[in-house]
This record gives sequence, C-alpha cells and structure tokens, in this order.
Amino acid sequence: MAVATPPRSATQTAHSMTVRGLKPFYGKRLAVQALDLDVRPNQILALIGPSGCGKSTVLRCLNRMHELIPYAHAEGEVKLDDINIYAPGVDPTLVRRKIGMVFQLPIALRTRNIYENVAVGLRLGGVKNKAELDARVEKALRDANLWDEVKDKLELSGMALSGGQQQRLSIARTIAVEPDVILFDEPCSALDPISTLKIEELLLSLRQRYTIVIVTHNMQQAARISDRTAVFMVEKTDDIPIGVLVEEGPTEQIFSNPKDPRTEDYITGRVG
Amino acid sequence: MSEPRTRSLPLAGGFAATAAARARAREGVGKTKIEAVNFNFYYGSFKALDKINLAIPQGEVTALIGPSGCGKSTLLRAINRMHDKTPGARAEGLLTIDGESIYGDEVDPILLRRRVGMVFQRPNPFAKSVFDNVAYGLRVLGERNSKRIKERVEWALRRAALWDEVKDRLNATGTSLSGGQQQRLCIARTIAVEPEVVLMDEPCSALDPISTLKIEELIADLRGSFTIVIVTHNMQQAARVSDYTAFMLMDSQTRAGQLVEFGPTARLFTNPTDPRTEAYLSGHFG
Amino acid sequence: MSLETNMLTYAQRSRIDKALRGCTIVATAIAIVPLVLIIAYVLIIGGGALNRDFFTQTYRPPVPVGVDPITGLPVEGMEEGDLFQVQARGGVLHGIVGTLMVTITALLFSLPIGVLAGIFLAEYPDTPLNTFIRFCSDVLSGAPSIVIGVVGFTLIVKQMGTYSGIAGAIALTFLMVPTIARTTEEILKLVPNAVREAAMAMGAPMWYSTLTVVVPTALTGIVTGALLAFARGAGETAPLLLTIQGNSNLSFNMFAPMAALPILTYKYIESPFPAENQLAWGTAFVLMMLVLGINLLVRATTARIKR
Amino acid sequence: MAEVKAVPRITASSRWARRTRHGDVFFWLLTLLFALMIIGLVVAVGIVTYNGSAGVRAEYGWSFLWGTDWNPIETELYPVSFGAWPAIRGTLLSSLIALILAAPTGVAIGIFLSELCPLRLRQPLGVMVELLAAIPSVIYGLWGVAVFANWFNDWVANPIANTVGQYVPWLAGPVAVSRGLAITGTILAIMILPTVSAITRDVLQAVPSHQREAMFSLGATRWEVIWGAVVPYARAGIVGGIMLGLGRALGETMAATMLIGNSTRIEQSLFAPATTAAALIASELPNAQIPLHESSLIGLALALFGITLILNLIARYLVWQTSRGPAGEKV
Repeated sequence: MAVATPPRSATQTAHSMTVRGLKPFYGKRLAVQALDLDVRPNQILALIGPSGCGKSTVLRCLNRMHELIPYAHAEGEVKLDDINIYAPGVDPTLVRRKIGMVFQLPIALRTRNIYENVAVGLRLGGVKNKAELDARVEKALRDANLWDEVKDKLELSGMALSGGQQQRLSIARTIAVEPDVILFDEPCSALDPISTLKIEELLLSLRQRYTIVIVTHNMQQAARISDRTAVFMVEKTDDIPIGVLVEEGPTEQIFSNPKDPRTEDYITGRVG
Repeated sequence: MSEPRTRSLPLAGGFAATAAARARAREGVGKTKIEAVNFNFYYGSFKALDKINLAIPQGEVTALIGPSGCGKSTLLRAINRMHDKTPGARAEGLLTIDGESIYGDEVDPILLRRRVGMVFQRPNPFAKSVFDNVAYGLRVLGERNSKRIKERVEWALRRAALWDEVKDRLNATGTSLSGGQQQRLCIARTIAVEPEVVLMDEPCSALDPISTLKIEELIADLRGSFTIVIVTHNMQQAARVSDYTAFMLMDSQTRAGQLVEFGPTARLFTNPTDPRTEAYLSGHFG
Repeated sequence: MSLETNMLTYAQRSRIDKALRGCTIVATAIAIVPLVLIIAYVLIIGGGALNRDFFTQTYRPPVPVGVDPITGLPVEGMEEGDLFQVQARGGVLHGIVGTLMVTITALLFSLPIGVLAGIFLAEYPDTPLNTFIRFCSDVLSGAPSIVIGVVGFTLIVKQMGTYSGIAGAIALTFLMVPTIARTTEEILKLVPNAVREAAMAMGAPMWYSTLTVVVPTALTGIVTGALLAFARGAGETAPLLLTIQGNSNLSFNMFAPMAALPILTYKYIESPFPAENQLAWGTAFVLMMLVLGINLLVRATTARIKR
Repeated sequence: MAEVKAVPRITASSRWARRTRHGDVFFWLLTLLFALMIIGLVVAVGIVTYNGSAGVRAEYGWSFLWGTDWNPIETELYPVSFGAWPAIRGTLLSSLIALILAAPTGVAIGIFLSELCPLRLRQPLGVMVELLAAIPSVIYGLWGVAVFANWFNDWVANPIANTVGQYVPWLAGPVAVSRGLAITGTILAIMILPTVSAITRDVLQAVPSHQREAMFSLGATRWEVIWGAVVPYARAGIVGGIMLGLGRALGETMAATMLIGNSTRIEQSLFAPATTAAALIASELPNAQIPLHESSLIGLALALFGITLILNLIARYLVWQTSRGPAGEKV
C-alpha cells in the first residue's frame, strides 16, 4: 500500500517560510515591489491593504499558483524551511502539495460528492485503502468542524451545502493532505457573519498544527485572529499602480502603534 | 375614441385623460398623488410586501429607505407595474394614482407607464445617439414632426442640466458618455414626455460622489414639476433630497416587507416615533 | 530533494502526466496534417487553375490539345499524340451566378422565419411550446442534407415537373432557418434586460421596444447569424443535386435548372478527363474562398464589437 | 439652475394610440406564426418522406429495412428487389469508423487547445479549427478522391490487407482502388474532427477556473487537474459535441458518394466498395424510372431521418443524465 503522508502527530514541528526579493509580474508589469517577508511557524500572518495592493498576488506566489495565470510569473526566492521553491528543478506540483490554499469563493468540485471532495487529494497521493481513506476523510472533516453536519450525507454533491459549509469543505480538502503551510485568500469575504465566525474559530484551532498565511480586506478580522500583520499599499509611478509592503510586525503593534504613517492612515480609515 | 369613456377611465382609454390629470396637477402641490391601501405583493407564494398603507403627495419628493431586502424596490416597481413580465408576480389590495386603481382590470400598463416614468439604478441609455435616446419617448407617443421633437429634446436636456455638456455631440452614442452623464441622460429621457410621476430606483448607487451631487441638485430642481419617488439605501441622501420619507423593514419571520413609519423627512429623521426607525437611523442594525 | 520524501508515487504520476499531455500534442499534430494539406491543395492546385476565362465564361466541352480552342482547327506544329490529350476550356461563371442566386433567394426566405422565430423564442416567456420549437430546430439543423434534398425533390421538382433554382432555394431554406433562429435567439438573450426595462418604463409597447431597441442592439449578431447561414447554404451540395440538377449554360431563370459551385466541383471531379479534374480544384478554390471569406469577415466584425 | 424656456408638450395622437394598443397582440401572433413554421418544416420533412415511401412499405413492410438485395434493374438472373440493409449497414459502419477515429482525437485536440496549448498559439489554432469546421464537405470529398485515396491504398489498406487481412476476414483484400468503407470512414473522421474539437474546446473553456485552482492547490499534476476536475465538469458538453459529429457523419452525402464505391453488394471486408443511404439516394433518385425504386429511396431517406432523430433524442438524454452530477445537487 502506498502511503503518501503519515498522519501528522501533535508534536511534529511546524514549518516556516522566508521570502527574499520576491517580484511578481503580470506580463512585463511588476505587480509588487521586491519584498522580503518572514512567515513564522505555528503563527497566523495576515496580509492586509486596500484592493489592488497586490496582497493576493503575493499570497499566490507563496505556492506558485501565481504562474497559472496567463502571462504571469514571479522572480526571487521563497523558501519553505530551507528549500527555495523557485529554484530551478523544483516541481510546482510538489510545492502546492506542501503549501495548500483555500480560496475566496468556496469551491466544491462539482462532479464529486462530499466524500470525494475531501478524498481527492488523498487519492492523488496514492492512498487506495478504503479504511484508511475513510479514517482520514473523517479526521479532515472533523478538523474542519464539518463532520457532524455532513456525516449522514457524504454521498451528496458538495454543491448541496451552504456557502459556509462549502468553505469548510474546501478547508477539509486542503488539510486532508496534511500540508506544511496553508494559505487563505479572503476565505470569508463571500460568507455571512455567522459562517465567518465559524471559519475564524477554525483558523485559530488550526494554528496549533499549521503555519497559516491569510489575506483579508477586513481589518477587524486581521486584528482578531492574526499573530503578525503585513500591510500593503498601492503606489503610483507614472500612473502605473504598484503594490508595496509598507510595514510588517506583531498584530498588536501594527494596530495600536504603527510605525509608518501610511499604515496609520489606512487602519484609521483615512485611505483605502 | 369616445370622450366620456376616456374621462371616466383615463388609464384604460387614452390620452385626453392625461391632460385632465395635468390640470389637476396644477391645482396644487401636496395633494395625494399615489395611495396604497392594504397593498400586498407576491412573487409566486412568497409575500414580498405586507399591508402597505401610504399616501405619496403630489409635486414633492418622497424617499423610500430601509435595509436591503425590505421591499422598497418592489414597492417602487409596483407603482408602474414593471413586475408585469415577472412570472408569478401579483398584487393584492389597492394601489391608486389620482384615485384610479393601478391594478384595475381595465388599466393598460403601457398608458400607465407613460404617466409614470422611471429611472434605474444603473444608467441604461439605449445604444443610440444622445438625441435619439431623449427623442425615444416622444416617438413612442407617435410624434413624427422633427422640429417639435428637436425643441422638446433640447428642453429635456436643459431641464436635466446636461445640455451644455452634450450640445456639440448629440450624435454620439449615449453609452459613450460618463456614468453620471448617462444617468442624467436617462433622467432627460424620462422627463422629455413630462410624466406626472418619476420613480427613481437608487439612481446614484453606481455613481461617483460628484455625479451624485449633480443628480441630487437635479432632483431638487425637478421638485414641484413632478411627483418624485426615490428609493435609496443612503440615509444622508434621503435626508438631503426628500420632503417625505417612508421607512420599511423586512419582517424577520415572514421575510415580507412592511412599512414601519412614514412622515415628513425632517420629523422622521429628528424625532422618529417608532423605536425600530430610531434604531435604524442611529445605525444599530441594517 | 526533501520536498519529495513523502511522495512515493510522484515519479509515476509525473510520468503519466507527461505521457498523456504528449498524447494530446501528438493527436493535434496528426490531425493538423490532413487539414493543412486540404487547404494547401485547394489553394495551390485550385489557385493555379484560375484565369480570366474561369470567371467570365461558362462550361465549354474540352477539346484536344492540338486544336485551337476558338476556331476548332488544328494548330500549327501539332503532333499526332496531341489529339488524344484534352485541354480544358471555359469557366464557372454559371456556377457563381447560380450559387449566389439560389443562396440569396434562400436567405430571403429564411431570414423572416428565422429572425421572427428567434424573437419569439427569446422575448416571450418559456413554455413547453418554446422547448418543442427549439427541439424541432435542433432536429432540422441535425437532419442530413440529403433528406432535405429528397423533400425538395418530391415536394417541388416532382410537382413542377422540372428541376429549378427555386426548388433549390426552398430546400436550402430548411437548412438555414435553424441556424438563423438559434443565433437570433442567443444574441437577443445577451441584450441586457435593463434595455428592455428602460423602454418599457417609457411606455413603449413591447413590439415597439423590441423593434426599435432590442433588435437594433443585437443587429450585428443577427447579421452574423445570417451570414453564417449563407455560408452554410452556399457549401451544400446534396440538396442541390436533387433540386437544381445543374446546368452547363448561364441561366438566370429561377424556374429552370441552374448550376452551382458545389455541383460543378462534383461534376468536374467525376469527369473522365484529367484536365477537367483540374477545374474541380479551381471551383473548390472559389467556393472555399467564399465560405472562408464570410467566416473571416464575421470573425473580424464580432472581434471589433467585443472590443 | 437656469430657467428653462417652456416648449409645448407632446401628446400621443389617437391614431397612433390605436395602432400601439393592438400592436402587441399582433406582434405576438406574427412571431408565433413564424416560430410555428419551424415545427411546420420538421413536420413537412416527416410527412413528405413518409408519404413518399408509402409504395415500398406496402410492398415490403418493415422488412424493407433489413432486406439484403438492392436491384433496381430487372435482369434475367435477378428480379427487381429493394432491401435497404446494404445502405444502412454502410452508413452505420462508415460512421462508426469515423466516430472511433475522430472522438478520441477530437477530444484530445479540444483538451490541448483549451488547457495545454501555449498562449501564443491558442488563438490562431482555435480560429483554424473553426474555419475547418465551416469548409463544405464536397471539398473534403474532392481531396479524398484526388489525393488521399492513393496514399491510403499504398500505406494503409494494402499493407493491412496483406498482413492482418490474411487472418481477419473483415480486413481482407482485395483492396478496391480508392474506394471502400474504410477510406470513407477515414475521410468522414477528418471532416467531423474540427466540429468535435471546437465544441470540446468551447465547453472546457467554460469550466470556471476555480475548479482548476482547487485541484492545483492540492498538488495535482496538470493531467490530474484536467482529468479529475475539468473534463468531468464538461462531460455533458463533450458528449453533445461527439453526438453532433456523429450526426454529421451519418448524413454526409458528397464525401461518401465520391469514395464509398456505390456497390449495393454486401461484402465483409472494409476495403471493399459499399454504399451508404445518403450516397445511394444521391446517385439513384434523379434517375429512378419505376415508382417502387423512387419510393424505396424515399424510404431510405425516412430511415436516415429517423436515425438522426433518435440520435438527437439520445444526445439530449445523455446530456441530461451527465449534467445531473452526484445526487442531491440542486439543479
């Protein structure tokens, strides 16, 4: 039996990411000025900023999803622990396996039922044993706080779930393959307040086992859940907008005592 | 067309009636123009409006406000029967204009809409020239005399404060104007036929602040000549432009829209009688 | 590389990925070869068969190489073998005229049916009748063109007692109506509802707003549909074989047999003289240019509108 | 705001009012009438072919469809006889060959164009495929007869007949020169390939990109994304495209007439001449002398129409089936 990943034990050390001189491009246009960023293990890093500041672009660079957009590519160095994921010869497929991603819109794979929506990543990893699949699907759904709501309807299409449930289904699918880092791209922006609350609770509980990066346009959300916050801004040179990392630090400090005046303007609501 | 018949049933019969109605309009501002009495509205089995009682005064600006889903747009669109094409939509109770039932059996919705014009949330000029956009309503009425049409188009564009900006490019497509200009073009198009009532469905929600200001000035200017009913989600706007305000809410159980309070805008905003209105205005919910 | 440590099957998956992606490339490459060859042959051989006579003359029987095509007398310096070689003469003017007349007549028949039916399908609420009409339209556009030819043959040719251009036009109408109806319906459904509401709120009756606002907004799309239907009709052969039969002379009489480009292509390729087979390529060239030209024109205009 | 000069108000004329008031009913009736004409056209096809084939149905009944002898001319050895099976068999076999060749290739091309093709090539290749779908079939037939047939004989038919054909009867020789079921099927495949590819590409491109991204973010390879998320999402449309191609192959007349060999004898080998319903009608109907002959050909047309009608129904059923997805989905 081929086992892709052994289930993670609670004692396993979590992983860090280091970004050095990352430059995301759309065609020839540089989207964000070269940036350095550290993602610390077992913490939640929030990327905030006004729309168009490139925070989602940076996030998508962290697991090489950015280059799937036509004509887009990225330069620079992004390390997962000590491996540069942009080094030549690194297969982006493996990178994405290690660094999972949850998107803005809840995505249920339309042609699969709820069970298969979670099992799909495990099957890709070569898990074929039915008992093991069952166990790991159940564990992922439990970890995503969804098991009790769907355990009786695993055969139904994922599309039959509500938006909030679909988003937790997406999270279950992502954590089922036990990635090292999970990226969240505005995971609550399409959800109602109660579903948002559930996702936020879920994120806090996942922090104990995963390293998390989240993009959000909701500053309160960043303040509520993140350990550190990175603030992005849009600057215009010759009328061409470009994203800039303004400030990065502990969330508390960013929101109570920002060093950069632009951060202060943004969080007090004067810009953006 | 027989004269007595049109007089007794203006909505059903024809156009002489509108002249009579206009004569009544000159009698004075403030008289009830549109009245709803225990008016209900349904989409299939879903009740969207529940027992609305409301008297909209003539020649003044009435704002419908409330959180989204409260039925304010449904009520507005009921006034000129824009729901007629929606399958399953039906009205119950009484809704009248100048005392005639809007949903009466004899009423021709086409004649009704010639008396009750409408401006929409997103500017929706036709893919025709600026001139033809404004002339459209006149041509709908069967006018073929190009001199009269020209006069009237200029009048409407001036009234909509757009003439100076477009007089050199009347042949440009309506869609080539900026968003704010497009919306004023739509207003010009609506008032060109001088309807008695102008309905506006969040006319500024797709516009920038400066264009919004211009539209608000325009509404103030049209006040008195037309009865205006405006739906807005912006309370400040309602306070700025309207004489009367109706506050609506969605019933939390049945999800049907209800009228909570109606009154002069100044009074409603400063001294609401219903606690729910007060809670909404002070931002507690919605 | 430590990224791979827990990916036991990854090498295998990667190989499958590469192999199957390769398959699609191979399939595309294999398929492109004959398709490119077809176009190349028509362009090169067909283009080579063109000259001024080809567009200005009608059919003339081939004569031996050693004979002057105009006088019919042996030319100077002819050799004996030349009398057994045949040279082609004449052109396809009658075919061009026939194709244009028959297809345009068919377009005149099918435009009102297609456009008004499309308006009915798009502008009035969906009922089971609409579904059934759509189904019929699908059946008609999926029906083999030879069946339509048979209908034209029994319905008109048999009744009139003669093959005729008008019978061909009626047969083509069967094939062009569904194309026009469906494109009209689809394009009208793309017209934003706000436009209809705006006209409705001005007190315009439905027919007036449909004709003055909705249809003009969608006009380019409707013209596109008509042009595509025209291209389809111009390329049809089977129904014409059974209805207009073909004619060697230039004829403008819609109530008598007519020529058409696809039929000429077929007749020339079946001809025992290699020189006349050459003319088939030339005819195919003209036909292909007509059809592809319309398609490219449609493509260029729609691309411009989208921008 | 500046005072605006008053101008006379425009009111509607009563004549116009009468016109507009009844315009809607009239317009509805008018469009309805023309929409009903589409039904009328289908009914006309059905009635004409049904009535036209009354003679043959009276003579043979349904056994006309599986009668194996087609002999329109009375000779001393063979009496006149009309059996449709040679034509129907040829139609089905040549279309089957076309389907087997074109369906996988067409879907593969569609996948390549939509998912894998370098961006710079995507547009020109896509345009080319669509243009190829528009080329009249008589041109495919012309190329098949004049160019492809010789090549096919030398490189495909003869080698197969001389090797495998020694043991497998339906691939046996002698190979008819430039004619036969196999070559017809191949040309039909080339002809319907652009249709199948273009539709497959269209339906794949309509799959929302987030379905792909969800798979990518799980560490799926490109092929796993395509086969695991994109193709299943679009399978209904792909099936529809294949069905449409099959319909075109079944009814194709010109390419078949030129290449099939027009022989109404049933021979086992795919390399022998045969006929299809469409080819038989096209070549014999204009010259049919006796009423029964004509009626038989119209009967064939009725059968062909019936087959495409059934195909249309099946395609709709499949699309309906495949678009349902797993149980519980809100449709």
